[in-house]
Amino acid sequence: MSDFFSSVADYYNYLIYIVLMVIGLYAIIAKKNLVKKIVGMNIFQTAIILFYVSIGAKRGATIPIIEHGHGEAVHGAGSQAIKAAEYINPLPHVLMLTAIVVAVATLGVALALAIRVYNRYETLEEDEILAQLREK
Amino acid sequence: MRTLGILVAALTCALLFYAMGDFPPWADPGSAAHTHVSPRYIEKTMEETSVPNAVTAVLADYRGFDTMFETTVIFAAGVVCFFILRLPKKEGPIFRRYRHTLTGMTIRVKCTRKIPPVLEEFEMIDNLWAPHDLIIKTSCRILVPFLQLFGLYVIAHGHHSPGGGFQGGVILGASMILLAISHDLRTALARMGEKVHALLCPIGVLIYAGTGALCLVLGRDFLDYGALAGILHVDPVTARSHGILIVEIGVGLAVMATMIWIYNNISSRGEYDEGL
Amino acid sequence: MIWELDLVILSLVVVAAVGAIAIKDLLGSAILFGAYSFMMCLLWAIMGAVDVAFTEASVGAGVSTVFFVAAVFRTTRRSKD
Amino acid sequence: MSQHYPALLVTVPLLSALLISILGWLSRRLCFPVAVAALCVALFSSVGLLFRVLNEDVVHYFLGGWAPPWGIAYRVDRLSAMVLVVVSAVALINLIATRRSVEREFPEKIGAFYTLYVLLITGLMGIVVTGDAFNLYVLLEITALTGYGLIAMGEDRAPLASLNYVYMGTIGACFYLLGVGYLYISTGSLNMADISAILPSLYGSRVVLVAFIICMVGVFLKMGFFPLHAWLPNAYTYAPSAVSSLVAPLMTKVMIYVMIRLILTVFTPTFTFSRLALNHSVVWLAVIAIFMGAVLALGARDMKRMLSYVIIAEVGYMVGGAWLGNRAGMTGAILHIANDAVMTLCVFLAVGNVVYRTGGYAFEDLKGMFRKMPYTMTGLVAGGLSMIGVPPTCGFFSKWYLISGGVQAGQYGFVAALVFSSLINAVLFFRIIEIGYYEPFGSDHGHGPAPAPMEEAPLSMVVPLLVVVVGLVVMGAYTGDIVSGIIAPMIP
Repeated sequence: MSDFFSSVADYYNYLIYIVLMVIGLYAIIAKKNLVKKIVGMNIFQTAIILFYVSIGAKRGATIPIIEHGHGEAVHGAGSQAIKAAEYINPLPHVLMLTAIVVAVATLGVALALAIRVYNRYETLEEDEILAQLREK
Repeated sequence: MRTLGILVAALTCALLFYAMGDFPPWADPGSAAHTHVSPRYIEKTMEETSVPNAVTAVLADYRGFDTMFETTVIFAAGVVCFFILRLPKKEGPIFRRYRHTLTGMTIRVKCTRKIPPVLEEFEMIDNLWAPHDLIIKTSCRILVPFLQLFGLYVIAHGHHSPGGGFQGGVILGASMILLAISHDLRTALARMGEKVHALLCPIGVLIYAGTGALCLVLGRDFLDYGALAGILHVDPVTARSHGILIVEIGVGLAVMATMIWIYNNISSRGEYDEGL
Repeated sequence: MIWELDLVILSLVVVAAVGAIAIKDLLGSAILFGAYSFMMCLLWAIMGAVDVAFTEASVGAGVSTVFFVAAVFRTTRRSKD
Repeated sequence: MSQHYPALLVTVPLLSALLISILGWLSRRLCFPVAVAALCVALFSSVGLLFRVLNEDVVHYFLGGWAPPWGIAYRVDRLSAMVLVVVSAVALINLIATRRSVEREFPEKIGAFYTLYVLLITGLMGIVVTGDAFNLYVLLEITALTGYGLIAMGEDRAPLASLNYVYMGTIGACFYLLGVGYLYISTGSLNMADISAILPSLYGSRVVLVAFIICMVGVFLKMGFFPLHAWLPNAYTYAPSAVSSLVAPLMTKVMIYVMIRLILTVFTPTFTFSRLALNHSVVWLAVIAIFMGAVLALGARDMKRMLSYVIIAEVGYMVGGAWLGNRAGMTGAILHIANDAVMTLCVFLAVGNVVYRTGGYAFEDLKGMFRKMPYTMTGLVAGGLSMIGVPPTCGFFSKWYLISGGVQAGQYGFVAALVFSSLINAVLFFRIIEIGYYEPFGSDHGHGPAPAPMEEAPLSMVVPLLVVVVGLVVMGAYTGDIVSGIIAPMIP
């Protein structure tokens, strides 16, 4: 039992990301409201970003901005050696900047489409739209 | 649908839990993710690009190609929103309602597409007209220049502190959006028209891709900013640093313009007339 | 890292996510989504991802929420689920 | 110059998309020529690249001048060079063929349309050419976003179909991203070649296994593979005709390319076929996909929906062929990427011509079409024959490889599905021929067949169609060279 708790303590960040992802996935599939689905889609994307950021975390390290680094003063001289263990891994952060921007782009497009759909059918509920389509 | 949703969610959950057992422990400095590729970024960024913020260096230089396409994604989103929502300009006269603030009388004016000059004692009324709150209006107006200043700072200071083109661009865009929310869309459009932000958006990406193409023309690989050393009269490492700054400015412009573009299209349903 | 703080924010994230999905008012959903994004941003700042946190604060909690509110104003607040 | 071909492939379309977007606000007439020029350069450099690859085997290009595991590198081999030529050629032909209908459908937004069109091609080319797993995700999103926009501008129900596509496409892309994250956490690298060099020591890891499954699910969603195909028929049916003849041939095929790339380069066939016991179940899913696609196509009441279901069946062909796990099956799948792109383009262009003249694409609109639009109908019939798999056309050869692969692997269900689907395709296209040839135009049955006037689509639409028809036969004739020169060296 204590083994289980220690593994949960080790992995709780990963755990939360799975929970959030499942919430988002459920919302996309099961919710009938189009905007709710978009909210779910965003939660899903953010969960994946949380996963990547968790990969990037490193114990005993600081944020990835090199200290005492001011342009020309350091480069070339190579006076102090920079140790990779002192700084958090920047690569996942870079990837996630991209992912966040992609998420907001998708959000804009999805909302624009939702507005088009609303203009046409006067409702955002998927089942009501399908009922309207079936009538014709 | 609900059972399907639960089923899919449970399946995914089970699959991911199954894999979690083999993860390296959280935040373990010895795991593969921290030892294979990334140490070079941290150790060499000062030496190779002279940018202390490793994230900016990786974003705009080591993986600059990704970032170019990321900016393109934003640009594409702007164009798509315009393409889907923007309604063609209506022909013929439009009727606008005005209220005389002194007497409270409402008049209907027949006018063209162009918005007539604003007179002191007349107030335009929309279908969704609501009286604007003076406190909100004034405080937002005071806030806007500071926001823009901060946005510029964030773009320019991305080398040394968190920030860069994206964050700064979004803040700049948000300042215009704030103006559009606190006043109305017309006020914001009078400051920055549709054509301006629709053109700024590709121009921003063009600055990025053009820098890359310039490097290609100068005989190096695409986006190899070291090639700019000859033009900028600096050594190749500093040229990389300057190249990153140029690129970040492009990103900032594109992101700012796109955020405004998307907001204007969504909030006015493509009519570009009445805002929120 | 202070793990108590971390734990509180993690649970708040989940609460905000469930709330954004479950609430029947779309405007409320949009606002809760903003809160969710902001909690996420705090979480990432704690983990040392300052650039990502900055972006999420401006994009996720700021502009995304504004887009949602604008879209909800242009459509309807009513939602059946 | 020639060492920069890989960069030109992607950057020239990108720069011209930006230029078109600016020109859209200044001078609309210039948009189309710029787009044509951009795609011509892309086609030229991809052909150049193909010849280079045939000599040098693999071409690398380092973007930003950084060596692969740190920077992003392009890696072009025979497979990607072939797909590049197909993508750029299809895009160029479609661009020229649909000019008239685009001008009619989007008079106000030509600039935006061509911007999105060229951006979509940029994304597809980038996906094919890139050697970096994360870069592929970004490009995937570019193609997806532009695709959503283009599809949404179709007829009445298009926005809803496109919105469903947004949900499904986003889930697919996110699953792929998650899979890349799992690969990153276990290998620490994002470069495909580097990952595949590290992976063999990690084959036992559960993380790698789940990474593979998640990536595959994401790609299956994007290509509309059987249980995940729900978004596809509506999106392709309601899209504007100029868009469906672009998206239908290219999007699913490029996704299949991504799948084959993942199998061949990232996770090597040994892992896919021997460590995993999944290949039988995927082939069975493919069998169901083919049956379902064929039956649903039989029940469709208009041409575009029928063709969309045929595409689902074709996706089943290729996925099944790739997962058979032998050389013939993989050869058939790769060959079918090229052949299917060309024949789908052919039929969709023909349907586009019909829509341009009659305004509809229901079966009733085809009445008397052989008299009215003889060349267009020739194109439709030629494409149909190729889809059935009649010998001189290229469809026959890839189907032959697929069937022999199925026989070698002992998957007789797959063979049966292929034969069944060919029969159904025969029924479908002969029904079209019957309607078009024997049923008189209009409703005047009493007076015998009315002498309907010839009303062929404009020359700019017919000529590209006939070029594609010739291409069908030429590709069939050169199948042997394509297989021995391009595909065979690719399969280990």
